[in-house]
Amino acid sequence: MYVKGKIVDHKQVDVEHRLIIIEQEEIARQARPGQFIMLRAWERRDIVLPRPFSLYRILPEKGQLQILYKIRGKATMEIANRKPGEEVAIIGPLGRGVTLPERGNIALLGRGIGAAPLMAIGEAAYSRGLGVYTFLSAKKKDLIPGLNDFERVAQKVTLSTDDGEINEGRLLTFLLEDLITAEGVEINIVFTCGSRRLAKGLYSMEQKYNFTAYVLLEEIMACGIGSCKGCVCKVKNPDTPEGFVYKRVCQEGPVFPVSEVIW
Amino acid sequence: MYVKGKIVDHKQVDVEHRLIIIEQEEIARQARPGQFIMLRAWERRDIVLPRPFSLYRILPEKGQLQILYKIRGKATMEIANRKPGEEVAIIGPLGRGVTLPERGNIALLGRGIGAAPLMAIGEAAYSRGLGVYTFLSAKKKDLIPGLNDFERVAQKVTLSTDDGEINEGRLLTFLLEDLITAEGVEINIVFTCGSRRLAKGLYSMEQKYNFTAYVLLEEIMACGIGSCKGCVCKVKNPDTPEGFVYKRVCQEGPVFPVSEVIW
Amino acid sequence: MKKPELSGELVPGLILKNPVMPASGTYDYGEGANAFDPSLLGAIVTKSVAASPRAGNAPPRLYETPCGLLNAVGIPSEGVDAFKRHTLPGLKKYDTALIVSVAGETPADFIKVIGSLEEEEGIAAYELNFSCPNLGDGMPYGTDPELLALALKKIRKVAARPLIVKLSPNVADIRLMARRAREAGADILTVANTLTGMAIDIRKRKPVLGNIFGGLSGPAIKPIALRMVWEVAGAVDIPVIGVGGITNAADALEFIMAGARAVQVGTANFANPMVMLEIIEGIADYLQENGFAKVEDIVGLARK
Amino acid sequence: MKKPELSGELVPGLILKNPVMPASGTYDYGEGANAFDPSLLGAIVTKSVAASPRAGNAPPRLYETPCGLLNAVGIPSEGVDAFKRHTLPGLKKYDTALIVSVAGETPADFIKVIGSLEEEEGIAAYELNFSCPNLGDGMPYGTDPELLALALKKIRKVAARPLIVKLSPNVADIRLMARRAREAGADILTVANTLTGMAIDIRKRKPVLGNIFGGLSGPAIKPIALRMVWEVAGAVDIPVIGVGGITNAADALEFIMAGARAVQVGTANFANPMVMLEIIEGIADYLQENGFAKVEDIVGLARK
Ligand SMILES: Cc1cc2nc3c(=O)[nH]c(=O)nc-3n(C[C@H](O)[C@H](O)[C@H](O)COP(=O)(O)OP(=O)(O)OC[C@H]3O[C@@H](n4cnc5c(N)ncnc54)[C@H](O)[C@@H]3O)c2cc1C
Ligand SMILES: Cc1cc2nc3c(=O)[nH]c(=O)nc-3n(C[C@H](O)[C@H](O)[C@H](O)COP(=O)(O)OP(=O)(O)OC[C@H]3O[C@@H](n4cnc5c(N)ncnc54)[C@H](O)[C@@H]3O)c2cc1C
Ligand SMILES: Cc1cc2nc3c(=O)[nH]c(=O)nc-3n(C[C@H](O)[C@H](O)[C@H](O)COP(=O)(O)O)c2cc1C
Ligand SMILES: Cc1cc2nc3c(=O)[nH]c(=O)nc-3n(C[C@H](O)[C@H](O)[C@H](O)COP(=O)(O)O)c2cc1C
Ligand code: FES
Ligand code: FES
Repeated sequence: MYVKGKIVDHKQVDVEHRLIIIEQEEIARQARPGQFIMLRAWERRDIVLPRPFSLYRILPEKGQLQILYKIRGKATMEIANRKPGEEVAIIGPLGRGVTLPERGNIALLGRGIGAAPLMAIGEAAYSRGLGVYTFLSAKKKDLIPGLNDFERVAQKVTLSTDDGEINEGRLLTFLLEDLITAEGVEINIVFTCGSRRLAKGLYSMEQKYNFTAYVLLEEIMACGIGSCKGCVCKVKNPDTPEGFVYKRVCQEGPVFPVSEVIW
Repeated sequence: MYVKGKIVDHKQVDVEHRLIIIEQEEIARQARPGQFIMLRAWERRDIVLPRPFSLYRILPEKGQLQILYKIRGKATMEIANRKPGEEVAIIGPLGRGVTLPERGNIALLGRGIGAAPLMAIGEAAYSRGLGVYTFLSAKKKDLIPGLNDFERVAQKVTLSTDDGEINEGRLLTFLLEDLITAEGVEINIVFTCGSRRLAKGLYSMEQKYNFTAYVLLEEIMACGIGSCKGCVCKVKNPDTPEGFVYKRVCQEGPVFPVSEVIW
Repeated sequence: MKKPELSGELVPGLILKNPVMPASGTYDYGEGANAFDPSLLGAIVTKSVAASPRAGNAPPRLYETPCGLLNAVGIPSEGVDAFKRHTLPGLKKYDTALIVSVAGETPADFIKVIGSLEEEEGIAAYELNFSCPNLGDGMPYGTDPELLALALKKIRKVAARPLIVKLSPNVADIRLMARRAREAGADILTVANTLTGMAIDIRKRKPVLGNIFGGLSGPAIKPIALRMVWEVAGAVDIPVIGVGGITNAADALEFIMAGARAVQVGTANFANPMVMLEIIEGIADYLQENGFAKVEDIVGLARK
Repeated sequence: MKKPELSGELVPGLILKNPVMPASGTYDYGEGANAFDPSLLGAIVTKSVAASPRAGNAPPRLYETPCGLLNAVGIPSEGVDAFKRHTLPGLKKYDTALIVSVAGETPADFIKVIGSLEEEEGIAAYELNFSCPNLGDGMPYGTDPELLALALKKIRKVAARPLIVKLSPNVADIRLMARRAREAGADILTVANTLTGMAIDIRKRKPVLGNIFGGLSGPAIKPIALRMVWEVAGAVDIPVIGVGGITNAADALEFIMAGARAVQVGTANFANPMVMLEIIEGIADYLQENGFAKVEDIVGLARK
């Protein structure tokens, strides 16, 4: 779907992150957690591609989408300049999104802005009555975005900061291990985003702790709808001579079982 | 000189024109009427060249420059978005500017935004005690920019609008002719800008009415300082086999005697 | 005034509803993501089909440059057999000309694909992609006029349908390529493909693309592609389809006035999935406002 | 840490203070408009000098495209005699290497200019501009490897000073051009010049430029120029100077990591007359922050 959306709010969350709230009823109605949109919010022709952003929160009743983003380069800088009332162009909702279990507990492991898609997943899990255990890390505490929102839907939010202030900067996978072993919480599904290291760490834990882990991948995207074949990742496939196939993150993803991804 | 300037005021003059006031002491001190600046007021890389703008008013006491401009394309659109307090980059003052007579009367003939450089000339002539006779034309009355300013420095301001409302849309050269013949005003020097037709018309009047006419030319410019050799116009030169030479509008101009220009 | 006529016959049997079609590899049909009905297009052009399945290049495959896009997708393809089984049936249902783009490294590859497609109905023409810069270091069919002619003569023998030859811009004189292609049997020329480029990540200190080199597309290359269309339209008497950096109707009109009978739109589809319809409309408006009865009337207008 | 070393010897006798110099035709010295002291540059490169006075092309000569600039200036020149009399003395007073760019349509043109300049002191090298696309339809010295080699061998005989050959990007395989140029006596290669392009004014229905075609420069062409530098640096063992679309230190570092020993900046000077100094500083900062002692240490780093 290619539509316009109206910015209804736009605020700084911390020095690095901003939250933009866009009114777009159709997408808000159709979108599922784990999906993303392609956004264009500029006229300048030197930026030729729209940019992919995860849905941080999906609010069908209000007809609103929330995007949590980090200013990285020219496109995110342009987005940061847009004011409430202005329009943006959106392609979406895109990608497959996640499938949640009927019952049980899920864990969310997010590094930095990788927290963005996890919020929508956590919120959906919460309203389904699942237990949501959230683990977030960043360089320092005030760079962990969305803390308030996660605290609302999570059973427990565990943090770790590289400066060592919180949890001695330990890797989130170890903190998850603590939760399972020390606190005896059974986790059925894990979602992670924002760090290759976390995803790899989860892969080696799956067997031992009997959960399935999914990673939300990022690749540079041109179309977001499967046309350009640009956003591929390597996925294991024993049926091919090479032992892998390329899958499009925008179409077959962005959610992949960590056990299938070749890094 | 390559310097920064600060926007101190920016306002809409009419539906097509805006006036931007820039604080830039050094240029305000050095600049002479008829000169121009190259302006850059954007970061986007799709606009690779700065843009030339005449000095509409030069205010050395205030350390300010005034630019009157028309929104035409992407660069002027970007300029229009800049707010007071923001900085712009300026190369200038550029070009040779005009030489005013010691005494007597001058006429200014401007079509549309061609009025812009004429104001600085009129103002300088006025403070030197010359008689300034101004003729301005446009599609309709509310598209004639700077009327108040011209009325302040001019002996007389004569208008003409294409819709026929004022002076039946007559060409400004005929109105100048009226002034000279019917009103008996002697004109020593004429400056014109904004219409090839006016400049050509003046050429054929020079002999008869014993004035010298100068035109302020426009050409697309890259450097503004004579380096790129891009902004040339054809100027008569009997010493060359071709009968003309190319002169750089930015360096040898932008002011040329109408009798020397080959159109 | 009467509505201007947008349709035209490029060559006998190939009628375009209007002069706007997607550039191969930049637009998909049927996966449900269409922003509009593809039947509204002048033609449908498929992603290039190869003889056998191909995985394509290792990622990263995309990188944005100022006003441009580098892609090193590398022509991944399901192969012609799967194309016939899975993709072609879906494409046939649209009510507009279907152009199948064919890629290969050798003449035999092209012959295999076309030989296999000739038995299918509902295909209007083939577009031959000799110019992919991402296919390693094979023979330069796309940049050597004699090799191109040789390949084309062989392919011509198996193809009853019109052959559109898509020329590479990575040559010194595209007029030579065009003339030899025409002599060797091309019915139509598409001008041009991407220009080979690259980018380096100075933080990682290595090329950005998995394949090192990629093809540059988008507004950055428009002046070059337009010049080549101008040159080719002056060098041969067969129809030219212009492509390279077209982002709006004004861009498309430049190509048509340079001599193109139709245009393709690639990179611009990504930022604005409706852009092809907007261009069709913009061309119609231009014709109407300027009193032209049909597209044909402005083809090559800037040359006169 | 010690300040990194920016200077380097390109070939015996040609020492650059730093790896940044203006691209021919885009920067003037001495007309009083200098934003900074030209002695701070790695070298001074003149506008191309022709054998006899040339008026250049009819206007319009410039047109801005997305991220690019089309120019059809056409090498206006005062001619070598006037250059020696009026311009050269002013250039000699700067304390940096002086490279005189030479343009011509035939080998004889080059020989006349260089023959006349050899008797002058204070010139460090010649840059031969074979690649100007604005000089009408003469012999394609700039795009045919054999013609280039032939011309170069003749010119080599009269030139004692280092010869820098500026290659045209309007070729199918720039490595061929580079190899033949090296064999024929080039000491250094500048890669590349502008790509030939054009634009059409759809309101006037004719080409924008007086010359119809022009050379495309600026950020739009950077990926293409960078790819060519990468190719040439891998094909020959003589120094390469990279040019095309460089707008900031990061761009310059890409060219150096691709294998360029120095870079030239053209179009970017227009929007920001201080840009070359900013690039010199940016390169120094990069070296220092990343623990490199000298520019040489990062030349070709992305190839390893
Ligand atoms: C499925 C998906 C979901 C994402 N969700 C979020 C999110 O919720 N919040 C958020 O802040 N960021 C998200 N991103 C990343 C976001 O798209 C990039 O930060 C953004 O595109 C950067 O653009 P830029 O012009 O500001 O930076 P640039 O200067 O262009 O590039 C900075 C970096 O951003 C990445 N990038 C650039 N262009 C693209 C592109 N077309 N597609 C993908 N990545 C690109 C590259 O890694 C590049 O090195 C997501 C990316 C993907 C693929
Ligand atoms: C010496 C001189 C003085 C000028 N003074 C004024 C002035 O006081 N007020 C005013 O409104 N305008 C003035 N102009 C014209 C002004 O420079 C153009 O309107 C402006 O560059 C348009 O830029 P754009 O991106 O908005 O339009 P674009 O969409 O780029 O182009 C619109 C038109 O503007 C002209 N133009 C584009 N680029 C340039 C360039 N680099 N140099 C010159 N012309 C260009 C072309 O004719 C083009 O067709 C002056 C031009 C010159 C040469
Ligand atoms: C992601 C991508 C994939 C492409 N795939 C193909 C292809 O399979 N076959 C082909 O002939 N051209 C392919 N091209 C080239 C385009 O068809 C077109 O020639 C080129 O992009 C220039 O047009 P543009 O500037 O409008 O994008 C591809 C281009 C892009 C950007
Ligand atoms: C206005 C202009 C004039 C130029 N004149 C010359 C010239 O006289 N000789 C030459 O070798 N190159 C000339 N060039 C090409 C530049 O030297 C340079 O190779 C090209 O512009 C690419 O670099 P850039 O993208 O940094 O501008 C000229 C370029 C421009 C824009
Ligand atoms: S972004 Fe185009 S296929 Fe995924
Ligand atoms: S604008 Fe460069 S010489 Fe005049």
